[in-house]
Amino acid sequence: MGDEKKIPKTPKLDELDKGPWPSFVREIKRAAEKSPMSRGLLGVLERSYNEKVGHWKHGGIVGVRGYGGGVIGRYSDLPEEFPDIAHFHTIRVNQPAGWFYTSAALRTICDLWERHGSGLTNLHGSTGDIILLGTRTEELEPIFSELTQMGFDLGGSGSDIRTPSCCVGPARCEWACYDTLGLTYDLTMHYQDEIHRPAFPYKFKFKAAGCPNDCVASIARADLSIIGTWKGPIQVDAAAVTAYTKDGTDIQADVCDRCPSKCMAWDGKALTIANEWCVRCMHCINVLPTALRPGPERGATILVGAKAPIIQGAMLSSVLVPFMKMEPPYTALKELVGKMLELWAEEGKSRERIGEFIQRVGLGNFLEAIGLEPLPEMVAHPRENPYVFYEEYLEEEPTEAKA
Amino acid sequence: MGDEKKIPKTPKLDELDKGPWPSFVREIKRAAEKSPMSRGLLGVLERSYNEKVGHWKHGGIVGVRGYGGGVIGRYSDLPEEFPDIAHFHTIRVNQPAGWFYTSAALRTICDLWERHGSGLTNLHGSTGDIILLGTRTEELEPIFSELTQMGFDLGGSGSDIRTPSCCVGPARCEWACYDTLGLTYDLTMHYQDEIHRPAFPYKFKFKAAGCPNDCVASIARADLSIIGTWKGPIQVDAAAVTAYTKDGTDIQADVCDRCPSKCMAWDGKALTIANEWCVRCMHCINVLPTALRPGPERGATILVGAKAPIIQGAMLSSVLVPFMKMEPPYTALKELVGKMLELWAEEGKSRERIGEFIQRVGLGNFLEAIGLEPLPEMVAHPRENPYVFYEEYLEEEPTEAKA
Amino acid sequence: MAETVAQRKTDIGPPHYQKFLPPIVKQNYGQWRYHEILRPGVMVHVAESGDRLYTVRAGSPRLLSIQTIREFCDLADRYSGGHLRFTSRNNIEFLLTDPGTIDPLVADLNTRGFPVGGMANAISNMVHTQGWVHCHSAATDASGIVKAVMDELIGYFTTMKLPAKLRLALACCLNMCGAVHCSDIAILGIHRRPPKIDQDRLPKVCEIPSVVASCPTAAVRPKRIDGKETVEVIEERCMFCGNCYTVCPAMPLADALNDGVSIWVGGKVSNARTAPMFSKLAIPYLPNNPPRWPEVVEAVKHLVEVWAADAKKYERMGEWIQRIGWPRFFQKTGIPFTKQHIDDFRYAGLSYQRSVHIKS
Amino acid sequence: MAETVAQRKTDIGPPHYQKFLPPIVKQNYGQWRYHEILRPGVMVHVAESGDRLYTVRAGSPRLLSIQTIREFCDLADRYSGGHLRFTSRNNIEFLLTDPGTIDPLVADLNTRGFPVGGMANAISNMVHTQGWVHCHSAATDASGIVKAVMDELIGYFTTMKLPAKLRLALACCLNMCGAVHCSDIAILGIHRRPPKIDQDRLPKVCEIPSVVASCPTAAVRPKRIDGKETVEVIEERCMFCGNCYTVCPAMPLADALNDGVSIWVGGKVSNARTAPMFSKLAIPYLPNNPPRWPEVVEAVKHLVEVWAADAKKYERMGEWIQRIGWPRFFQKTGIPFTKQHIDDFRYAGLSYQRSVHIKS
Ligand code: SRM
Ligand code: SRM
Ligand code: SRM
Ligand code: SRM
Ligand code: SF4
Ligand code: SF4
Ligand code: SF4
Ligand code: SF4
Ligand code: SF4
Ligand code: SF4
Ligand code: SF4
Ligand code: SF4
Repeated sequence: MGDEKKIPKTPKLDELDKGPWPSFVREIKRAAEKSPMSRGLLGVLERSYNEKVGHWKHGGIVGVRGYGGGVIGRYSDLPEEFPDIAHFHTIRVNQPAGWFYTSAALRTICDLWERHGSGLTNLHGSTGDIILLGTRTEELEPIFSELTQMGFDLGGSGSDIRTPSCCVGPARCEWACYDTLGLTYDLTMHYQDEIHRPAFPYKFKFKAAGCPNDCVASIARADLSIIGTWKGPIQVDAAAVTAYTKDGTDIQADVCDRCPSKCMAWDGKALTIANEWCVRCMHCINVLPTALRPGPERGATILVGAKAPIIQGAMLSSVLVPFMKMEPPYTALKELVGKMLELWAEEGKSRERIGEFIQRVGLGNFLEAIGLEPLPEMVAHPRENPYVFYEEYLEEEPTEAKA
Repeated sequence: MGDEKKIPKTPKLDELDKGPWPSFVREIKRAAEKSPMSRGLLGVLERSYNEKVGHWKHGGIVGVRGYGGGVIGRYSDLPEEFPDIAHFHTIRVNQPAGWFYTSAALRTICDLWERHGSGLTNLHGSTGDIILLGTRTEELEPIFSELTQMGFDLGGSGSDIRTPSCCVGPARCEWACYDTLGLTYDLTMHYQDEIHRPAFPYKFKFKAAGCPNDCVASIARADLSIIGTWKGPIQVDAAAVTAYTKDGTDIQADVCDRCPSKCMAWDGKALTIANEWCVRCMHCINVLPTALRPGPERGATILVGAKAPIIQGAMLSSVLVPFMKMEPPYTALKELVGKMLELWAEEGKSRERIGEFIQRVGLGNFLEAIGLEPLPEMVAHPRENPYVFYEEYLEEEPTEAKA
Repeated sequence: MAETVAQRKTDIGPPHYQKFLPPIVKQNYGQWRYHEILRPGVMVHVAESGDRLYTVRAGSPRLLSIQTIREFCDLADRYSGGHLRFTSRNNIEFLLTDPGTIDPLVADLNTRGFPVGGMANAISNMVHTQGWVHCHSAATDASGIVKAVMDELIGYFTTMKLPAKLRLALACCLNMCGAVHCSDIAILGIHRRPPKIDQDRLPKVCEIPSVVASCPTAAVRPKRIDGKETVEVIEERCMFCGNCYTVCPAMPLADALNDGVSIWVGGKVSNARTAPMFSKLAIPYLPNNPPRWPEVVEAVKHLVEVWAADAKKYERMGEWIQRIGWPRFFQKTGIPFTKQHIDDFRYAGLSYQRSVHIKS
Repeated sequence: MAETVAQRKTDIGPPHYQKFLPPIVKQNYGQWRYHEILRPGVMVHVAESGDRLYTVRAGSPRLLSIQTIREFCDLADRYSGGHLRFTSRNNIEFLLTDPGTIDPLVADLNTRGFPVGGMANAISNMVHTQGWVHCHSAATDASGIVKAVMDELIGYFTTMKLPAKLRLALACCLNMCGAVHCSDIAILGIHRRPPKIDQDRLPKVCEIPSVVASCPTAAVRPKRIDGKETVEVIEERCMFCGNCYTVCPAMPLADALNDGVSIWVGGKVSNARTAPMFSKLAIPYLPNNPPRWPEVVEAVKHLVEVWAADAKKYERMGEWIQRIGWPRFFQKTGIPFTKQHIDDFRYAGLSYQRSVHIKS
C-alpha cells in the first residue's frame, strides 16, 4: 500500500507510541503524514534504536545572510539511505518573553513550518527558543524572510548572546519582585546585534527570575542570572496566618523549623519574623501564600557565571550585585553588563565562558577591571589559603612603591 | 661591669620583659646567666627587633651518626659579630606519650642541656617533641650518647615519620575511647627506623586523639589522624541530667538546640536521644559530663591527609576507616598504614605529602591500591562532575573487554 | 541584490510579549495577590482587583508536530480566548477566566492524551534535550527515555502526593543542555570509550592546538603519524567528556557497546530553604536498552519511591539526603557505592569526609 | 671506632610513659568517671574508684630556660609528688591528690609570674613557632607577638567568661608550623616581596628543576644568565609563599620593609557541634612593629571583644560568623573587605556566594 511505502516500519519506536504519557513518536508520525523529512526521521531513528548510536554528522556551518547564529546545521551520515533528511537543520526562533502566545501567532508559525520544514518543533528549547526542527539549507532564506514578516526573529547559537528567557513573573505570579518579561524583552532588543552576530569568546546567556524560587533555573544555567528579591520586612497578614492553622498547617514544623535562618517564631497565635536575619529564601512565603508576601522594596540580585560542566566542572552563578533596583531602562544593569562583556570579549580565551574567565583571572581582579567594589556579600567566605597577591612592594626608600 | 659585658643591652627586648604574661625574654636572660650562646641569642634577637628581619641562614645538614633526622641545623648569618651563636642547632627529643614527666627525668634533661647547649628549650614543639634549642655541631654526638643513656631518643625531622603525639586520653580523661598513650608509644617503637632514617617522599605525622574533641588537633595536622569514637547509644544518667537543670543549665537551648543532627529531645523532665542519628560530635557529653558518656563499644575513626598549606592549600584529614577497634598490638592499623606507606614511598613525588598524593592519584585509586573497599562514609558527597574514568571498554565482540 | 537587502528585515527581535497576553493578565499585570492550587494541574491566581485567573497545565512531549500545536490552538480558541503559554519545563498552560470551563478543558485534554498535572508537590515534565533525534553528540536518546520514564511516573504528575516537588531532567551527553546538573534526579547520557580518531580526516578538518587544549585531563597529545600532524589519545587519561569531539569532528565517541546513562540525584535550583545544590552521582552506568530502557526506568522509579516514602514534608531529594546522610542513601536505595562515586577531578579534595560526623 | 658503635644505643625510642604517670593515674587509668572545672585553671577528675585528681594549669612562654624548668620541678616536688605534665598547647599542669595543696600551689605559681587558667571557656596558651629566635624562614617573630598579645588578653586566660573556648595561634611563615589554619584567631607572618635571587650562589646550591617545580603559581622559570643555568621570578605571579626558598637557599624572601602579619579567623579543630573548619582571612596585612606589635595586639583584642559581646553560649568564633554571616562580621568588626579577601587560588570558585541567601 501507498501508506506503507511512505511511513517506514518502526517496531521499536512503536513501543513508545504506547503508554499514558504523550508520545513524541506519535508526533513524528503525525508530522510524517505530511512531511517526507519526518518520514525520514522515523526511519533513521528506528535505525538508531536498533544500533544504539545516533546518525548525525558533526556540525556544519549554515545560516542566514548577515546573521552568524540562529541555525544549527545538521547532516545525516546516511544521506544515501535517507535522502529526505540528508539535511536536517534546526532554526532557533526567539520566543516572546514568558512564552505567552495567541493561537493566531502559533498558527502562523505552524503554517510556515508546514511550507518549509519537517513540521516538527520543540516548544521550547532548553535556552527558551522556539525550535523548528529540521529543514534544508535552501529553505533557510525563505524561512527567515517569512519569519521576520510575521514579526519573529532568530535566536542565538554559537559564540553570541543567547536568547534571554524568564519566568512568568508579574504576568501571573504574585511574587515577582520586578518585571521579568519587561526586562527580558528590553535586553533582547538591546542586544540584537550581539544575539545575531557571534563576537564573543563563547556563548552568553541571560535568565530572569522574579524571585528566589528561580522558576527559570537561572542560577544553574545563565551566565547572567537576575533573581528578584526584596529589602525590608516580609509583609504579614496575621489573620490569614491564623486561617492556615485551621486548614491543618503546622506553622511551627512546616514554616518556622524549615526557615534556614531560624528567624521565625510561632507562639500558637502570632507569627513573628526577625526580618534582619531573613535570607529571603521564599520558603515561608511559598507555604503561606495568602498570608505572607515579599517586602515592599523590590529589586534583584545579579549573579554571574553559571554553566554546564565542560571544561572545569559545572558552575552556579555567584553574587555580583546583592541588590539592584530593576526599572526601565535598566541603565545600571546594562552598564554593568556592558563592562563585563567588553572585558571578557577582550581577554577571554576562545571557548571560555565568563564564569571560567572570572575564575581564571580571579574575582577580585575581575571586579577591579569592571569597577565594582569588592563586597563580603559576593563570597560564601573569605579565602582560606594564604596565597595573597600584592601588586606592589616597598623598595629601600620606605616612601616609594614599585609598580 | 662584668655583667654588662656579658649580657648585651637589649632595650627593645626589655619591653617584652614587662607585662603579666610570662616572658620568653626573661627566659633567654635567665639562660644567658650561664650560657654564652644564650647571650649571643639576646644580641642577635635585639638586632632582629631593630631591623625587622631574622638572622639565620637557611638549613644546613647536621645530625648524629646513623640517624637522618632529629636535628635541625642552624647557622647565623652574622657569625663574626655573634660568634657564640655561629652554630645554633636544635635537637628534637621524642617526648614521652602524653607529655607526663617526673621532676627527676626533667632535671636530667636540664642537666644535659646545661652541659651541652644553650640552656633554652621549647616544651614542646608543635609536633610534640622536646625541643633543645641551640647547640654546636661538635656537641651533637655527646648529647646523643648521654640522651640515650638517660633513656631518651631523638624525634623526627626531614622526610621521615615524625614523632607521634597524643592527647592525655585515658590517663586523665573520662572520654578517651581508646588508649591514646598506649597506641602512641606502640607506634613510636614500631616505627623507630622510619622515624630516625628519612626514606619517604616527605614527612609523615601521626596524632592520636581519644575522642572527637580532638585535643591534639590531629585532624588539622597529622597525615594519619586517629580519633576515638564509639558505637551504640550514648550512656545517660537520667538523675544527673536532672541535677544539671537545677544548676541552671538550659537543656533545650544549650544541649538539644546545639546538637548538629537535632536528635535530642527534652520535655522538661527526660532527655531522649535518637542515637541512630547521632554523629558523635561530643557536644552534649561536653556540656553534661557527669550525666552523659560515650557508648560502651569503643574504637576510633582513622583519617588521612592533613597538612599545612604548602603547596596546594591546607588540608584536613578525611575518613579512611569509619570505625576500627583499637587494641594492642594494633595489627589492623599497622597493616593499613604499612600498605599506605609502601605505596606512597614508591609512587609519591618528592615533597608530596600523602594527602596530596591521594588527591593526585584519586582517592578511589588509592583505596584500590591499598585494598580498602570504597565506602560512602569516606565522602561528604559523591562526585558532582561527570568525569568518570573506566579502565576498560567493550570492543566489537561484546563479551571481550580491553585491558 | 541591494534591493533584497533593503526589503529584508533583520534584528527586529521577538514579538512584544504584550501582544500575546490575555486581557486579564494585562489588566492585572504585577497586581496578583495570591494563588491557590485547586487540584492537580489547576490553580487560580487572584488579583488585587479581585480578578481570578485559572491556569490548567498539561504535560507535553515537547517534541511537537504542527498538527498537535494546532490542536492546542483549537483548545485555546475554545476555552481561553485563544490564549496559551508554555512553561519553563515545556508544559502547556491554558489561561481561563471562567471557572466553568475548567472541567470541560481538562476532560478534553485527557481525551486527547494530554495529562493535566505537574503542579505543587508533583513530578513535572522532564527537562530534556535532542538525543538521537537531532544531535551528533548524543550518548543516548532523549525523548525515548523521557517517554518511558514518564509513562511509569505519570501517577506522580497527575497527583500531588509527594513530600515536595521532584524535578527530573535528562541530557544526552556531558554538554548537559538543560539544568541537569541541578536536578532532583538527572539522567545523563555517557560515553565510555575514548574517541576513535579518524586519522585521515583529522589533519584536514581540525586545528591541532585547539584539540589538544580542549581536553580537561590532557589526554590528547599532538603526534606526527605518517608525516602528518595529528593527535593521539592517552586512553587511561580519557574520561569521555567529548570536548575534543566538540572541537574536532574527526574524534567521535559514540559507541553502541559502551554508551549508556548515569543517574544523578539531589540537585536543586530554588533558594527555598536550602541554597541551590548540584546533583551527585548515584548510579555510574546503566545500559542503553531501547526502546524502553527498563533498567533506567526501574532505577528512577525506585529512587522516587524510596525518597517519597522516607522524606519529610518539604524535603526535596537533596535535602532528604542531607538529613539522612549519603551512607544511608546508599543503604536505603540498595545502590552499591563504588570507586566511580568518589570524585577525582578538580575539587575532589573538598568532597572527602573531613570530620568524624559520620551518619551511618 | 667499632667499640663506640657497639656501646652506642640507637632506636630506643622515648621512655615508656608509664614510668612518668603519677600513682593515682596509673591506678585509675581509663577509669575516669567525670570531671568538673572548679575554677579558672583548676579541675578535678573523679574516677570510678572515687579517687579525685586535681589539675592546676599554668601558662608558660613555651620557650623555657632550664632554670625555669627546674623551678617547675621544685613545685612538682613540693605539691604533686614530683609529677607534672605539659598540654598540647604548651601549658604546664600539676597533678594533685590533696585538694589542700591547690591554693598554696596557685599562690606559688602566681608569685613566680605564672598565671593559672586557660581552662573551659577561656583563651588558652597560644600555639606558636620559632620566629626570629630560630628559623630562617620567618616573616615575623613568634614569641614576641605572643607575649604582647597575651599580656593584653591575660584577663581571658585567668577567667572563664567567654562564650566558648577561643584558640589563638601564630605561625611565622606560610609553612604554618602548628594548627594555625584551623584556629579561632590566627596570626600569620607573611612576606610580600618576591624572592631576591642570589644569582652567584643559586647555580651552585640549588637544583633548578626542583626550584621551578616548587612554585605553586609557576612564577619561577629556568633562565640562562651570563652563561649560567639559573632561574628568574615572574614577579606578578608571585604570592610570596616561600616554597622556592624552602628548596633553594639562594632565594630569600625576608624583607624588612614588606614583611608583616595577616590575621585569620573562624577556624576550629574539634568536632563538637560543627565539623572542623579552616580559618579565613580577616586582615590581610599589619606591619611588623616590634617590640610590641601594637597594631596586631589591637586587632586581635578587638576581634575577641566583638565576638565575646555578640556570640551566643557555645558559639566558637567560626560558628558565630556562620550564624551572623560574613557581611556582618565585617560590619561589626569594622574591618574593610578588600580584593585580597576574595580567594583566587585552587578552590576559589567554591568560595563565591552561589545562592541568594545573603545575610547583610
Ligand atoms: C537545542 C538545545 C537542547 C534542547 O533540546 O533543548 C541544545 C542543543 C545543543 N547544544 Fe546546548 N542546547 C540547548 C541548551 C543548552 C543549555 C541550557 C540553557 O541554555 O538553559 C545548556 C546548559 C547551560 C550552559 O549554557 O552551560 C547547554 C550547554 C551546551 C554545551 C556546554 C557549554 C558549556 O560551557 O559547558 C554545549 C557544548 C558547546 O557549546 O560546544 C552545547 C552544545 C549544543 C549543540 C549545539 C551541540 C554541539 O556540540 O555543537 C546542540 C545542538 C543539538 C542539535 O542538534 O539540535 N550545549 N545547552 C538547547 C538550545 C535550545 C534553545 O535555543 O532554546
Ligand atoms: C620546631 C617546629 C615549630 C615550633 O616552634 O614548634 C617546626 C619548625 C620548622 N618547620 Fe614545621 N615545625 C614544627 C611543626 C610543624 C607543624 C605542626 C605539627 O607537626 O603538628 C606543621 C603543620 C602540619 C604539617 O605537617 O603540615 C609544620 C609544617 C611545616 C612545613 C609545611 C609542610 C607542608 O607540607 O605544608 C614546613 C616546610 C617544609 O617541610 O619544608 C616546615 C618546616 C619547618 C622548618 C624545618 C623550616 C624549614 O623550612 O626547613 C622549621 C625549623 C625551624 C627551626 O629553625 O627550628 N614545617 N611544622 C615544629 C616541630 C617541633 C617538634 O618536632 O615538635
Ligand atoms: C510555570 C512556572 C514558571 C514559568 O515561567 O514557566 C512556575 C510557576 C510556579 N512556581 Fe515554580 N514554576 C516553574 C518552574 C520552576 C522551576 C524551574 C524548573 O523546574 O526547572 C523551579 C526550580 C526547581 C528546583 O529548585 O530545582 C521552581 C521552583 C518553585 C518553587 C520552589 C520549590 C522548592 O521548594 O524548592 C516554588 C514554591 C512552591 O512550589 O512552594 C514555586 C512556585 C511556583 C508558583 C506557585 C508561583 C506562583 O505563585 O505562581 C507557580 C506554580 C507552581 C507549580 O507549578 O507548582 N516554584 N519552579 C514553571 C513551571 C514548570 C513546570 O511546567 O512544571
Ligand atoms: C589538656 C588538653 C589535652 C592534652 O593532652 O594536653 C585538653 C584537655 C581537655 N579538653 Fe581539650 N584539651 C586540650 C586541647 C584541646 C584542643 C587542641 C588545641 O587547642 O590545639 C582542642 C581543639 C580546639 C579546637 O577545636 O580548635 C580541644 C577541644 C576540646 C573541646 C571542644 C571544644 C569546643 O566546643 O569546640 C572540649 C569540650 C569542652 O571543653 O566542653 C575539650 C575538653 C577537654 C577536657 C574537659 C577533657 C576532660 O574531660 O578532661 C579537658 C580539660 C578542658 C579544658 O582545658 O578546658 N577539649 N582541647 C589540652 C589542653 C590545651 C591547653 O593547654 O589549653
Ligand atoms: S521565580 Fe518567583 S516570580 Fe517567577 S514564577 Fe517563580 S515564583 Fe513567580
Ligand atoms: S523567607 Fe526564608 S529565611 Fe526569610 S523568614 Fe521566610 S523562611 Fe525564613
Ligand atoms: S581528645 Fe577527647 S579523650 Fe582526648 S583529652 Fe580531649 S576530650 Fe579527652
Ligand atoms: S554527640 Fe553530638 S550529635 Fe550526638 S547526640 Fe550529642 S550533640 Fe547530638
Ligand atoms: S546534551 Fe549533548 S547530545 Fe544532547 S543535545 Fe546537548 S549537546 Fe547534543
Ligand atoms: S573525550 Fe574528553 S577526556 Fe577524552 S580525550 Fe576527548 S577531551 Fe580528553
Ligand atoms: S612557621 Fe615558618 S618561620 Fe615559623 S618555624 Fe615554621 S617554618 Fe619556620
Ligand atoms: S615565593 Fe612562592 S610564589 Fe613566589 S616565586 Fe617562590 S614559590 Fe613561587
